[in-house]
Amino acid sequence: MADFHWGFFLELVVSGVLIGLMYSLIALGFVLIYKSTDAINFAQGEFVMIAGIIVGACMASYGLPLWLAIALSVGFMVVFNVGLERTVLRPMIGRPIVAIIMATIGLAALLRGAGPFFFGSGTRALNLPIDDAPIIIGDHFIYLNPIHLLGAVAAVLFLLGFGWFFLKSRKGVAMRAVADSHQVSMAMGINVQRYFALAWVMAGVVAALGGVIWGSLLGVDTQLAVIGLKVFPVVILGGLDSIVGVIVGGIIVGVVENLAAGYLDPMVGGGTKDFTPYVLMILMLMFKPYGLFGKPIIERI
Amino acid sequence: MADARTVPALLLGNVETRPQKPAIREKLYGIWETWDWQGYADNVRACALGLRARGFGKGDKLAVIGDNRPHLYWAQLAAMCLGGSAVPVYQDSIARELAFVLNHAEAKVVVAEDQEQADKILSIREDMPALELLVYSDPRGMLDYDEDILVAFSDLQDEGRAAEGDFEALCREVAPGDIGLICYTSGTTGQPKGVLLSHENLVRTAEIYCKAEDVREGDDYLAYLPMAWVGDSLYGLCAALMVGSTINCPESPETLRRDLRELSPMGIIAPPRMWETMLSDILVRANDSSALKRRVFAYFRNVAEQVETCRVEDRDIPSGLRLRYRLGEFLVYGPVRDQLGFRRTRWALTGGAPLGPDTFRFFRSFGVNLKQVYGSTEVTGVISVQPDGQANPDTVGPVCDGVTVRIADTGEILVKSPGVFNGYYKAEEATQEAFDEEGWFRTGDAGLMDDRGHIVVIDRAKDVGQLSDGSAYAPQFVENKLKFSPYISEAVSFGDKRPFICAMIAIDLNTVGNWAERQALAYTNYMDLSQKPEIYELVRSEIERINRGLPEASRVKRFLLLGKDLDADDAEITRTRKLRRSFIADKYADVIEAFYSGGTSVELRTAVTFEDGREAFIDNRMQIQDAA
Amino acid sequence: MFHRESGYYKTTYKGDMALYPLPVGRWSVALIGVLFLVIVPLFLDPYYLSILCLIAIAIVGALGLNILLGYTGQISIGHAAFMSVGAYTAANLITKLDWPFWLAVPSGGIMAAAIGVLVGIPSLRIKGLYLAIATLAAQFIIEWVINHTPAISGGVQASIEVPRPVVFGETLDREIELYYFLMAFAVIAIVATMNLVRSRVGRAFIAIRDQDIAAEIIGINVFRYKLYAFAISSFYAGVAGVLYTYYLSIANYEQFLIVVSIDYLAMVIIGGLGSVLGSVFGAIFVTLLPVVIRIFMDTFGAFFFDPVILAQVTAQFRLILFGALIMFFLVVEPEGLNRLWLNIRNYFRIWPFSY
Amino acid sequence: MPDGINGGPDDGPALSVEGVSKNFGGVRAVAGVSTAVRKGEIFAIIGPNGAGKTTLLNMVSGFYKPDEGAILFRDRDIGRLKPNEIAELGIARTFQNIALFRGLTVLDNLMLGRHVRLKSGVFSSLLYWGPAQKEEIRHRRRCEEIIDFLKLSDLRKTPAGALAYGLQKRVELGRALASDPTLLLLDEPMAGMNQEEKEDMVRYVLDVSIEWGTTIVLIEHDMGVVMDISDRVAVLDMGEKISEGTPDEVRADPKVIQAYLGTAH
Amino acid sequence: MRRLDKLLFGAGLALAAAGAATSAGAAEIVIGLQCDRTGPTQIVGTHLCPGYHDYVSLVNSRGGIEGHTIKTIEVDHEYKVPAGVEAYALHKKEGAVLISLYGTPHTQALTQKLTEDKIPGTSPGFGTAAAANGENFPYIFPIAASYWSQAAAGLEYARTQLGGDLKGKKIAYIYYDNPAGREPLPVLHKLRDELGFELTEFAVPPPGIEMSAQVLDITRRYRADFVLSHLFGRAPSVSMKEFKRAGYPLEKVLGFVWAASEADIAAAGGFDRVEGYSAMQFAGVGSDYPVLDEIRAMYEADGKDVPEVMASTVYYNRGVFVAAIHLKAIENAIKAKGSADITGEDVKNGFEQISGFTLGGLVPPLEITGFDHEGGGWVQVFQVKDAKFVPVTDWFQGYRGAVVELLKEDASRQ
Repeated sequence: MADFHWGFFLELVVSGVLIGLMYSLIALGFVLIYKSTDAINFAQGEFVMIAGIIVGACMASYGLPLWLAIALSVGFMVVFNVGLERTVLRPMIGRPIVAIIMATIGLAALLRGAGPFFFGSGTRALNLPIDDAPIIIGDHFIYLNPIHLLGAVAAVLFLLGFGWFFLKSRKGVAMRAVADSHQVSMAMGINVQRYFALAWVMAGVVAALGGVIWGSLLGVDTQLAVIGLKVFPVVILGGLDSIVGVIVGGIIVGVVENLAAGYLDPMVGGGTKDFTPYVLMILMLMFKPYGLFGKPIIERI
Repeated sequence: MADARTVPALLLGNVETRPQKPAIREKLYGIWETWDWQGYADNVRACALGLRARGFGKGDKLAVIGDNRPHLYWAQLAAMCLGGSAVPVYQDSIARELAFVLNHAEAKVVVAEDQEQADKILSIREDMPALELLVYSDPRGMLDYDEDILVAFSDLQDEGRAAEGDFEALCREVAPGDIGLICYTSGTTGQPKGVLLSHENLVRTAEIYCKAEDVREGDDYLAYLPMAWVGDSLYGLCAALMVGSTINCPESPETLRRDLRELSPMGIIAPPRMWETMLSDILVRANDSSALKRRVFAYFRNVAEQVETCRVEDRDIPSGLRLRYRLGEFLVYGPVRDQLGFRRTRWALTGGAPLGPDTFRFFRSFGVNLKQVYGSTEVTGVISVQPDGQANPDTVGPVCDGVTVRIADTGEILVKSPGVFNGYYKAEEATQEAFDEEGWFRTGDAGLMDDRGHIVVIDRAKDVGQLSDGSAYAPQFVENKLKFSPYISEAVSFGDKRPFICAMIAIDLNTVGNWAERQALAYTNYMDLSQKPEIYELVRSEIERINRGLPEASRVKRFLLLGKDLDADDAEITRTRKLRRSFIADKYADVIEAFYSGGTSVELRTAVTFEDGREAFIDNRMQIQDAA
Repeated sequence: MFHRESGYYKTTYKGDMALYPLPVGRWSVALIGVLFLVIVPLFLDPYYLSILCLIAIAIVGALGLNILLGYTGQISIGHAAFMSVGAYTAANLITKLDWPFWLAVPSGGIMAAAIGVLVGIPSLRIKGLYLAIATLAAQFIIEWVINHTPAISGGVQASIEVPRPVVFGETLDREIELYYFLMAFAVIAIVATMNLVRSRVGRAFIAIRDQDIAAEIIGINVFRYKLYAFAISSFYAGVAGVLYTYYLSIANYEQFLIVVSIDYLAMVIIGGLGSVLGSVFGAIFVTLLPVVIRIFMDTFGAFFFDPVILAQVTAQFRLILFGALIMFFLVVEPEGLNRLWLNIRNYFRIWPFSY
Repeated sequence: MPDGINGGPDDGPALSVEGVSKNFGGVRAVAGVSTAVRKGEIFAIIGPNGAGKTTLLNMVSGFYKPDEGAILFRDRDIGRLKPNEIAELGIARTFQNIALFRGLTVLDNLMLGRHVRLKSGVFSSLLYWGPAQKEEIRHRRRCEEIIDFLKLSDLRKTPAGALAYGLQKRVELGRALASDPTLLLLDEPMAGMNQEEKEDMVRYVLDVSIEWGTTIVLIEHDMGVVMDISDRVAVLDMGEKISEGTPDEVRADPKVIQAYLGTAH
Repeated sequence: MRRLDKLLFGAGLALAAAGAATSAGAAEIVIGLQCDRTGPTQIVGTHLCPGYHDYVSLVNSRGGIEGHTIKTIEVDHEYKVPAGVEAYALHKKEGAVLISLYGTPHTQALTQKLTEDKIPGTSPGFGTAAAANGENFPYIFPIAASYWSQAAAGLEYARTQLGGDLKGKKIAYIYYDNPAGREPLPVLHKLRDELGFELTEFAVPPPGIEMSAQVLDITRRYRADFVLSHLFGRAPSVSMKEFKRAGYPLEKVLGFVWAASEADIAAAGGFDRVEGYSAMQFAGVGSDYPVLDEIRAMYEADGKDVPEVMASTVYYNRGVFVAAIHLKAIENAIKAKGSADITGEDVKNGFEQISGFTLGGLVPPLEITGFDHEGGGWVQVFQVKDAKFVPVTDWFQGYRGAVVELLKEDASRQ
């Protein structure tokens, strides 16, 4: 701490914000599902992984262009998630949340086996047409990582898009109604199950995009799934059912991680980076369980 | 030691010889609460001394009403120990019947099981000048009753425990000839009659019974038959006192089947109806199970049947069959017996009415040692019991040791035994009629002795009539054959002085309902179901099948399906489910008329009595059909 | 067809409330007891014993998780972390203070219970997903703390070697000795759990699971009982951790990572939530699953796959099957293997009928 | 009807509510209600839907904390106590929508109702044999008495969730009784029942009152039942108490008639 | 219930099938192979194990060792310790005379059992560094450079890259924040004190998918002269990209042995993107070794395609390397015993006679002795150049004296 450099601090914060927005992108899929169907998806990381693997496999093994690979991956995720919703999640409507959590944990294991089973176990590169060279702004030592920038921009666009969707579009408004009360929506003549399926489809699309962006950062194989663990601090800090919360939560996690690694690690001599968001999260759970932007649940007899 | 030929003496004997052995149990609060003989006697003592303090003495009558409960047994014994008589009455009697019996018996004390029974007694209190004390055993709901004659059983016992008195001495004062029990027979004609049974009757008959049947010390007996029935006193209360077996009172009538299964008594006595219900229950359940289970059941049922046939015909069982039967014992018979509650059952008796041969054979083939017993209230319940190995559905077995039987020229069965009663209470004339000039008791049953010396009961002697062509007609014989059909619950036949036999039939709602469900036949209630053409067709085919096994003269030619089962509350049958023929003949005069006038339907106005005593009339047009 | 229940009436509540009120139950238990205490160890190869040892440990852990998840309805994704707490506590006590097993095992459990209570505190305010995530965080935090505290972890390697347990002066170093050692704990855990769930505390747990508001209104201090559940569950986990430590002769936090928590969740779910027997089934099933798949693929795999990739396919196939089974049981048979067992038992119990 | 017993000498109220209010996000569910329930009486609270009846009951049983006012039970303000502490004091209740522990048997539901009367802790539960077992047996007996009382004996080992609606309501009453309460709160005990079931339930409620002298507060919509069995009735409307008295008095109160016909306001 | 009828029938069939699945008795020499084809480190197992199998097949196809075939029993343990213990018990039951371990926790968990059962186990490039001391760990054979030796060699390489002297230089050590990652610290600290360079440690917590802060710190605040990168799993590829994006010359980054495989390079975007990145290896990298040609020839002789995994030479070659050392030890054991009836103890002795077995350069010049179970701690540095791995050094040891000192110190502490 002795030598504090503002430049270094700013760099940590800026890169934290960008990374955090990329986390938000992953968390978005999770929130979309929770918001509309009350289901908890512990396999969000695996969705990202499988989508990334498909893009990687299409490009590496079949030589398809990037856009086609992405389209195929999105298509697969849509089909897969619709099927998943039909066969697994629909029969579990009304069951305790614990059951759904466990089912998606099982799904995660299945996907981790199925990914390499069908697409090969090797690691593949997923290169986006972007230069690796840093963008250095002015003489303030601020440097921007192009892929982070791209990821962050994509995340923001997506988040804005979904924000608009929920607030303005008819389908989005209907989905919010579904989220508020399944019974009431059914009474209003909304086809609840169709909206459930739609939510899973949207989560699949988000996962596919997440897979491309994170896959280009990490390469694609089953390890890509670990990104899913970042979801929880993000959504808990932001609030489980809030799109704004996802952005804010993501930024908090990204910045806190970076600051912890930059300032805390040298003091305690250990990797506090992944650990601090969880501590923060626990504190949040203790004092404001529904997050910064989440709605509390009111209990009735 | 008191004279061993009194019930109190038996009680004291048990206290002496097996004070710690279980005497009586009650399924109460979820477990079988047990009293040993010491505790049993202490309860009787407390009750007796309490009654005595309240002025109950020699010759007084104590009535008990309720389901089988230890308290009610103790009350009966207490009355007997004081030299009084116990008068058990049917717990489901309606107030009117009750008033007659209690008044006739001049009951000084009534011990009621609970609020329901106490209410009944209180509602007819005005009609019972002799009633001095109404004891209730279950205090539930009795808190705000302030009638002066009411006392809680436990309070009475407390009074007894506080009172001075030498219980043993009181017991010793009881003489064998004292009347200990008055059983009201639910006469098939007229009002019930009080059968006076002395201590000697009870004790000696119990002795005879325990010799004839394998009742052992420590056996469990399930006391579920009405206490007012002489059998409950004899096979239950007195037999237990005689050999030291244990009486077990079920939790409630609704839980009877479960309690039976839990207890698995070593010996069981059940009326034919119960065996038939059990059988149809087994068959329905077997039929409803999975294909594999169904096949296994059917296969081994067949095996059992073959084995039973060999046994009946006294042939050797082929070793292959024997082996399969053993396997069946493991796979089917054992489990079925366990399901019914007969795992420990050594013997089972049926009596009171004939049991269908199919039912009889079924249980025997499945390893239930089912046998027939024959008796009547007037002989304290026992005339003959089929010994092990001599069971068959057509006879009621050889006469018990100590009992003598003679067939009168009229075909009536006559009996002499230590159990023969001391007359009907306050009915000199009837008493006279019950004995012939040589002092034989006239059972009123027509019967004969087969070549092995087994009694065969045909019918009530007075019911045996003639068709107009002169051939003999035994209505009950015909009705029993009909009742052996699983679809028929009750049958009433007509034919005396008529050209042919006709029958009114009550279908069995369970089996017929089941059948209807399988045929996808929708119905709303008993009445609706009974008048369906499909059901008529079903019953007709049953009758035709039965007819084929009957001599020409005994075949049923026309029949009608009743819109309701016969009911004791409507006075059509007695509480022991015997037909009250003359009543029925009056009530259904129109039907009989239609039967013989060739009508194809009849307007039937039926008076029905609801459980709460209200009456109503139901009008229905009933069909009459011919059976070939 | 073996089942007999008529004629075994109860004259006391004690008899009615016995664990095995019917002789057929008592005989079955006795038979299983003889099988696993006498016959199995005498005739089985140490390899199979080692599998049974792992199962015995897994049973203890799974029972603990079932008390929390199955009986109290509180999810925990940090079960393995509590095991590591037990493991390191015991390892430190054994190596530094030379404690014998009969002190070390409960101490590990107690320390884990203490940490478990700490983790359970948020359960007052949060449930369901939030609690799941909180326990997930606990898993990471406990991992981190052990990993970064040499005083606990015993140095950079974060592993502490411990000597084999000594019972009555005998060092248990043969597989069969360890088998008995571990089986004893499994049996104690099973019996204790059965006792727990049939008495006051266990009933309160179930009440909280079924209707937490009603539970509170009939007088159950919901918060306190949730903490009890966390404490008991973690105690079991801690004991399981100590047993692992003894069995492997080493405490190492890498054997208690989140995947192990998920294995335990799978055991409890596949076995049957809220069922003691289910935990046993689940522990057996999840431990045996890879073994069985391996045997199956060794035997039949060559028919379906090129031998060159067989090993690879086997491994992935196992993961797929594992995940698919969890989902299958949750969707189709939420009551798990225990329900299957009950169906089988009932099939014979009501034999030859169907009701 | 057992007027004689319940109309006995009044030695202080069993429960008194003093100026209690409760708001939900600006909606005034209960507004300054005061009333007192006498020992041993059957006290009915009636009123149109949304009148605040259940909210009031929820405050007495501790599920909600009153915003203002005091709830006195045995001279003690229980308004701030937690539900389980209130249950320990001897207040039991049933729920409008059945809240049985569906997976547990009838007997276990009753044993749970008795939870506050048992003492076993974690350790004795794990050990079981010994004090815990003795205690279980002792209290099982009491629960069996209630089972017998409510005529549930052939259902004691049936899972509560498998019972018919009317029986579930009866079991819930049993669960409340199992704690030997001195004050019993019944939230629409007869809702959704057919006539026969209602009659049974009325019988049981009266029997409880007679046999054990339990003070009973009930919310009920069936006016016939309320007027038949209650000693006194309080009428709530829009969160306020508009009338209180014997059934006859209340029936004659013009304010009550207005509230029910909806002509006022 | 009808469903149940079928179920019972099915269960019967399954039991019958299980009964049929008994293993045939073996006259061969059995080796237990623990793999990790699933789980967090599957990238290793999926490549290393095929290499192992291929070399064994090669030897078997030539008539085995002294005429005895080798049978390997592979068990995938998903990087779970209980599964590893179960695998060991199975191998022991099947009569394995040698166990190929995988995973540091597994090695630690099994060390005592191996010693008790007198079965040697190998932990090439992982596990406890102190286990290189054969006097202390008689049945554990790292057979390749331990983490200590790797750290020492890494510093040696850094010295050559930084102009021959480390004094005053800033060395950054970026490591996976787990026991294996921390294992080299004693050597680094010891040499820092001895050589006088500056050392800063940067922990990357598992799974290490994001380390921009650490890399920023190294490159822009600490401004390291040289970076030693000891990462696992997904982290190495992330580190390569981060260093590249931070504009740090990859030539100044040296990975430990688990930080540079073809898969890592692929994950980082491919060889063309990480030009200059170098890493230590304990087995030769690339396809250019005679033994690999022989394996390819074996496949071609069978009329089969050469498997894809062979392209991933870092791990595949390690599989070949491990198998080769194993079979060499067995060969030594058989020769010494004069028969194939060898025990684990014989194989242990066989290991301790290995010397000068280089397999055409794929294997370093190991010299395994009763004391030195890592055979000298040899590494070779390979660098990404022109889109492939190119050796930039010969096999070398670094500061061997310091490592041996530490080994002895550790032994005296026990």
